[in-house]
Amino acid sequence: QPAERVTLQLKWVTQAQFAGYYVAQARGLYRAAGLDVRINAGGPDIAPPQVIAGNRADVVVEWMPAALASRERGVPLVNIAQPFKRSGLMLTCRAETGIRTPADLRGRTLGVWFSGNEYPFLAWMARLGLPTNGTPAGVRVLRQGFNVDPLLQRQADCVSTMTYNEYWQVIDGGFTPQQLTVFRYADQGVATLEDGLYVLESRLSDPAFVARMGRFVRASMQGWDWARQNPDAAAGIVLDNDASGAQTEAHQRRMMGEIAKLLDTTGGGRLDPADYERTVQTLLSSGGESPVITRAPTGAWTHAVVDAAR
Amino acid sequence: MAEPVIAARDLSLVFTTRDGPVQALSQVNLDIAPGEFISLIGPSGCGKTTLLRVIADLERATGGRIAVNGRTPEQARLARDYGYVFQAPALFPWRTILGNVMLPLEVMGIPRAERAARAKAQLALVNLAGFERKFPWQLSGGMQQRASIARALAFAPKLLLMDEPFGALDEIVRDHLNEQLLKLWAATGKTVVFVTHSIPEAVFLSTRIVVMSPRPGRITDIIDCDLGPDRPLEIRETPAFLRIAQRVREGLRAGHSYDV
Amino acid sequence: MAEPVIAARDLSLVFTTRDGPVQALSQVNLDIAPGEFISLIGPSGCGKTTLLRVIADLERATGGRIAVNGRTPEQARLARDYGYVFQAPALFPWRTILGNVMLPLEVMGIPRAERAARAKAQLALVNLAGFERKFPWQLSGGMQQRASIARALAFAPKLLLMDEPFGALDEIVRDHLNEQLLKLWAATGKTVVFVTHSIPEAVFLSTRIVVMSPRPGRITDIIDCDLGPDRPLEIRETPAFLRIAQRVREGLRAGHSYDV
Amino acid sequence: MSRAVLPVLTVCAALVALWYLGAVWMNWQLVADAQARAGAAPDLAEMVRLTLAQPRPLLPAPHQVVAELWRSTMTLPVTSRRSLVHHAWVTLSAALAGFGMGVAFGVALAVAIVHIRALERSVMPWIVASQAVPVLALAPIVIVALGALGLEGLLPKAIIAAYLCFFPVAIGMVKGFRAPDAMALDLMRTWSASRGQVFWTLRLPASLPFLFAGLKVAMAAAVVGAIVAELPAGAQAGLGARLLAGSYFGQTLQIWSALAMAALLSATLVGLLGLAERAVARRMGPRA
Amino acid sequence: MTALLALAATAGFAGLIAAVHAGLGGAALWAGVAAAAGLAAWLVQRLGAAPGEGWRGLAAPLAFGAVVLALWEVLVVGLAVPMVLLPAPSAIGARFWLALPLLWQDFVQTFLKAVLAGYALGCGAGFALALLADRVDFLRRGLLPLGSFVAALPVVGIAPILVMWFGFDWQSKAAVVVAMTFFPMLVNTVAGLAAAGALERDLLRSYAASPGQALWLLKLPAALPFLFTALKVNAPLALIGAIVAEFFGSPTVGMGFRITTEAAKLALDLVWAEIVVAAVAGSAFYGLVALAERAATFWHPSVRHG
Ligand SMILES: Nc1ncnc2c1ncn2[C@@H]1O[C@H](COP(=O)(O)OP(=O)(O)OP(=O)(O)O)[C@@H](O)[C@H]1O
Ligand SMILES: Nc1ncnc2c1ncn2[C@@H]1O[C@H](COP(=O)(O)OP(=O)(O)OP(=O)(O)O)[C@@H](O)[C@H]1O
Ligand SMILES: Cc1ncc(C[n+]2csc(CCO)c2C)c(N)n1
Ligand SMILES: [Mg+2]
Ligand SMILES: [Mg+2]
Repeated sequence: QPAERVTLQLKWVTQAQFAGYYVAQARGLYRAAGLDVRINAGGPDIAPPQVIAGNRADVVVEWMPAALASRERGVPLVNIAQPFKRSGLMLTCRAETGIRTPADLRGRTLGVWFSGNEYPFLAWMARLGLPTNGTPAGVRVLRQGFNVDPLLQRQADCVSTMTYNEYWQVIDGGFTPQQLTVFRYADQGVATLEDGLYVLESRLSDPAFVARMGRFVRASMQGWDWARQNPDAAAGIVLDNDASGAQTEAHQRRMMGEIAKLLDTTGGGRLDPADYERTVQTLLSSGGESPVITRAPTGAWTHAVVDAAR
Repeated sequence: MAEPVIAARDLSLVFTTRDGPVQALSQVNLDIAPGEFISLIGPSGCGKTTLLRVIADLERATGGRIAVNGRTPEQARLARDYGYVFQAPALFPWRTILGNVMLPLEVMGIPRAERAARAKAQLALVNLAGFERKFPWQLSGGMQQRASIARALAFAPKLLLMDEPFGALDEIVRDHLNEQLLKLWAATGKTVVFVTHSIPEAVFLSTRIVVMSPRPGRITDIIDCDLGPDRPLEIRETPAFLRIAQRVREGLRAGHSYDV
Repeated sequence: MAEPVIAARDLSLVFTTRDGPVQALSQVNLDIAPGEFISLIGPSGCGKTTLLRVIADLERATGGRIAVNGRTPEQARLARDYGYVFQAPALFPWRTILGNVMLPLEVMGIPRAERAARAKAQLALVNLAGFERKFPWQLSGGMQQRASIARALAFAPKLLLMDEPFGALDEIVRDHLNEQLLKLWAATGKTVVFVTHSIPEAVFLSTRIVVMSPRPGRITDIIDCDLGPDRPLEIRETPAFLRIAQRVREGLRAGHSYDV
Repeated sequence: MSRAVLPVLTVCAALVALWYLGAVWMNWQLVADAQARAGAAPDLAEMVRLTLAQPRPLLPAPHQVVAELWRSTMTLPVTSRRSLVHHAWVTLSAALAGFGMGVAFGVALAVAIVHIRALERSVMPWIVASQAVPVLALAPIVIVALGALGLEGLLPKAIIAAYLCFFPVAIGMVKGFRAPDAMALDLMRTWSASRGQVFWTLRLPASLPFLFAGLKVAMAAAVVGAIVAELPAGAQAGLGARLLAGSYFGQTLQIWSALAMAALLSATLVGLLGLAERAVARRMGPRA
Repeated sequence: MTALLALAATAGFAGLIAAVHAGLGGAALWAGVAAAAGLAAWLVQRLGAAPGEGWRGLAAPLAFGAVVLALWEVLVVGLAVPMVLLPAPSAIGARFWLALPLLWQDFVQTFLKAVLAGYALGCGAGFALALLADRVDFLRRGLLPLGSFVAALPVVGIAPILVMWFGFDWQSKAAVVVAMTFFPMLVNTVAGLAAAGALERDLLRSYAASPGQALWLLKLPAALPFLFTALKVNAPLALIGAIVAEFFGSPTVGMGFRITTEAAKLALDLVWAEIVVAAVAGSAFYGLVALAERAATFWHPSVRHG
């Protein structure tokens, strides 16, 4: 029986953030499940919902805010699995600026990732009562590029970082953890769900597709489980798949270690509806000029696939 | 008189420009018989070039009628009835002298072997044998002008239209080419329409001289030039020659205004 | 004889080009007294322009000596000793005719009010009154050339260098300007060095005619032209005139080769 | 030729000297901060040495860039994904494909415009407007849209490169095809030459200088286009991917070496076009 | 006749658009598109071939643009292309209208601040260095070959570096614009200053004119056509440069900022509205420079003869 084709679109460039999928691929877990999986790397300019709408992928890795936004824009994505339980997003500040608590942020310059990733930040600021429109009583916001340069070059007091990536670039830039103040969005109660697996709603009416996705999710979660237990080997597999040849082994090992802390492989990737509700509430309370979603979505997740995977 | 090669009736041409219309030709009546050598002479801007261009179908008359070999100028042009020599040589810089002279033959689909032979013969006629492989800019102005004459002769048109072909040449070279042209004309019986600024040149070459005057461009005089077919250079010092020259000069002066 | 305006001794000039050196002038010896009208005549490429440019310090001689008003050509140029009329009009297309004629006065720092008055007077002299506000391209070739002559006269230089100034003009206009130039020369006592291709023009205008020959460019004959200061156009039919013209023609023909 | 060598070398030397000064000046704060955090107080010479040897400088010193270039081209097998040669090749192939398509389209457009007057009036303003559209903004959309049509790999990148490089070619060739003067065109008319004959024997040869000027600009544009197209193509491989990855991981040296490689690539290609131009000019008369 | 044709084409497209919004599709759609497009091509051909000056000359490009928009609308709606791939012109128009204040803010930030400042500085610096190179032959021969080398550096490469150097606000975007516009101006000005004829130079030499006088009276006027070529090429270039530079870090306003962030949020209608602003601003900028060119180089043959 020939293997069935599945194309997976990642959210970002090849790195340990996606180790589970590369491991499942490299260790033949997909093949064993009767699947021929193609993994396409992403990048800062790649919007996975656009890719899936253009029929260039069967399933995508996406953050929930962007996935919900695409639902409102006519691309009805549905979450079929959620390997990442916790958010790795944080705001990292230079301690010498005197920032100790969220209240110290008033009047500071902050680097923020936009492109749909700004909503947790906006929700947080709304909760703190800090305007983000540049008034002196609030904070000054910069659209942060792909790296942490604004912090190293003192153009910003704080920048956005992921626990598993940019934070370590700050450390590599010559800072010790003691010289940094770190706010985790999870700790501030404004975390949103990150890397989940999404498919187009229309295809879920096809039982064969649901079954195929079930096998895909199960194999992927096995991959994640293996990666969590063998971080160094998993980092090696990621490096083997890096076409740009720009990643370093040390950085990927460290990243794999941090990623492992965000995972929840016990439920087979089952989404916790409470996490979902918290994400929606955070997004709806964020305000901003162009809200990412204007009303609570319906039908944005399903357990049908994880159930089929058992 | 045989059927005229060129027959113009009340020919007129108005250029429309931004500043308003410019009357370049007005009420031109002219018959040219086969084998004639006609010179057009007149002050700058009187419409000599324009008249030649109308004959060649490079400009469309806005009034009157004109026939070339009994047909419209366009039909005559498509039938390749005439050869045209412009005031400047207009050689293509990326072609050798031979290549330039062969160009009309190429356009007209004449077989390759014949092309080269005919072009070489014409180059010899204008004293350019040995310069076939040179490029135009390797020749002096006079030589370039001669090459352009060879090019116009290459496909042996029965009618030659020449617009101040010898304007840029010094007196000695000019005399020489005048003699050559006269010989060619006598030998082949071509019809020639020739524009010039030089009175002696016009008198030396022509069977008839057409004097034009500007604003609007019209024919003021047509002077017969019956010096016979055999004209050595020395004829220019004879009283008959000087008399005709004087008549042309007077005709010219009459139509002249210094502000042109 | 007063101190010569131009004194050339064994003057020579070699251009170094890619194909090797080109001897443009060789062993030129020439004295020009104040108030003389000297014509340079000779076949194309014999070095007439080059000689004029050496006098004007637009080219540096590679051998021999030359003095202009007893100084080096450079000193003479910096002292604005001469006016130069080029073969082409070289008018600036972004300036009106008046603006073009005022250009040298502007460069030489003459007050604004005086500039316009002097330029207008010169334009009147060459029959261009009424065309002050036109741009060069709105004028015919002949009018442009006259404007460039007015420009050279505007700052009243004592020495005029003119390189085929009347080459592009028709016979009538040319005759007219020849007369004007002769009048101006007689009235102001300027020294003129004049290049031409036309033998009658050279004889009509000059006190002396310098005949040159190419390869290498050298002076082959200097012909006195003692027709007196008063020269109506009709003088061109007199035997004295024709005799000088014949001498020039022979001198020219001697140095001529057809392949130039 | 040799007359140009000394001035170019001098200006190069001046630029390199300026660059070193700039490197010291721009990296000073970085080093000073790091030293202060470490509690050290180095002397001037040590400071300068450190500013020129930063692993992640604000502005790397020239020798650092050269060393990085050397390391990533010469010390690795060219097939390795870490070899800059490999990435240069990926970019080069897309750039050349795009260049070919863009030049073909630009020339065809110019031919059509020269022969159909209505086309110039109606289409030309839109072509100008099209060049004011930021390609980088459209690149991701183009790549996805083309992907939806089943086109992927080299082709989308080449199309973006072609989009950037057809414009200078088209503009130049319209000028070039109209370069023959009126007299030459009249001459062809007196022989009642066909449009095709006028094109092949007159317009085309007369347009060659414009063609080469346009080709050179287009070549540089094609390289830029290929690099731009690599950013959203998933940062897989190519100089664009290296730039992006370098930027993403704050690897200044990697950015600069990719940049230097890109400049080297374009300069070489443009130089080759210059040689071709000379060869053609020599065939068309050795004056040039 | 032309008016009739225009009427017919307009009616045809209006009907077609109404039909597709009502759910027309399949073979009928293609037949309608083919008929309307044929009619429109004929119309554009007629308009383009008719002589026209000034405003009348705009009829052809406007008609062509309208036809492209209409076809776009019909095909996108008729084939039900998802908005995230390509929004319909009607959707873009509606969003444009709603987002007008936002678009204006972005326009001020990107165009009025970064583009204009960078354009003026870049063109000015290129011009100044060209003047210097014209006086110092050594510089000219040394700079020009390097110029083509540096001009080959991709903007996308230098933009992150300049953001790193000049900060997040419009200054770093202006720096990118300077880098992009500098070399075209330098190269063109150097060529332009060399364009004055030898005869004209000799004329001024015969007047013993100073170098300054020669520059002001001859070389600069003669260089104007070249200067304007650079100014025209640089106009759209400057805009693209500023927008692209914003992709690499910016404050939370600007055309490039909006395009990337909204594209990631799949608000493609807003992205396209921003692209429309860019295309219109770029074309208008180009048009203004072209008008100035016509006025300043009225004497040049290419302008004189239309
Ligand atoms: N394309 C044109 N547009 C407008 N006016 C023109 C055009 N061509 C010629 N003219 C005008 O028509 C008149 C006749 O010009 P034409 O070239 O026939 O003169 P010509 O007798 O050949 O003069 P020349 O001896 O200077 O060559 C002139 O007044 C000229 O300005
Ligand atoms: N810049 C130059 N470089 C090399 N050779 C030159 C240069 N200028 C002139 N010559 C050569 O010097 C010789 C004399 O040229 P010149 O221009 O003085 O001739 P001329 O007598 O004025 O001719 P014409 O009657 O054609 O104007 C010619 O053989 C010419 O080819
Ligand atoms: C333009 C752009 N910048 C930053 C992010 C944020 N982000 C999401 S996943 C990821 C990788 C983690 O290291 C990062 C940085 C983004 N999505 N798009
Ligand atoms: Mg004429
Ligand atoms: Mg000369």
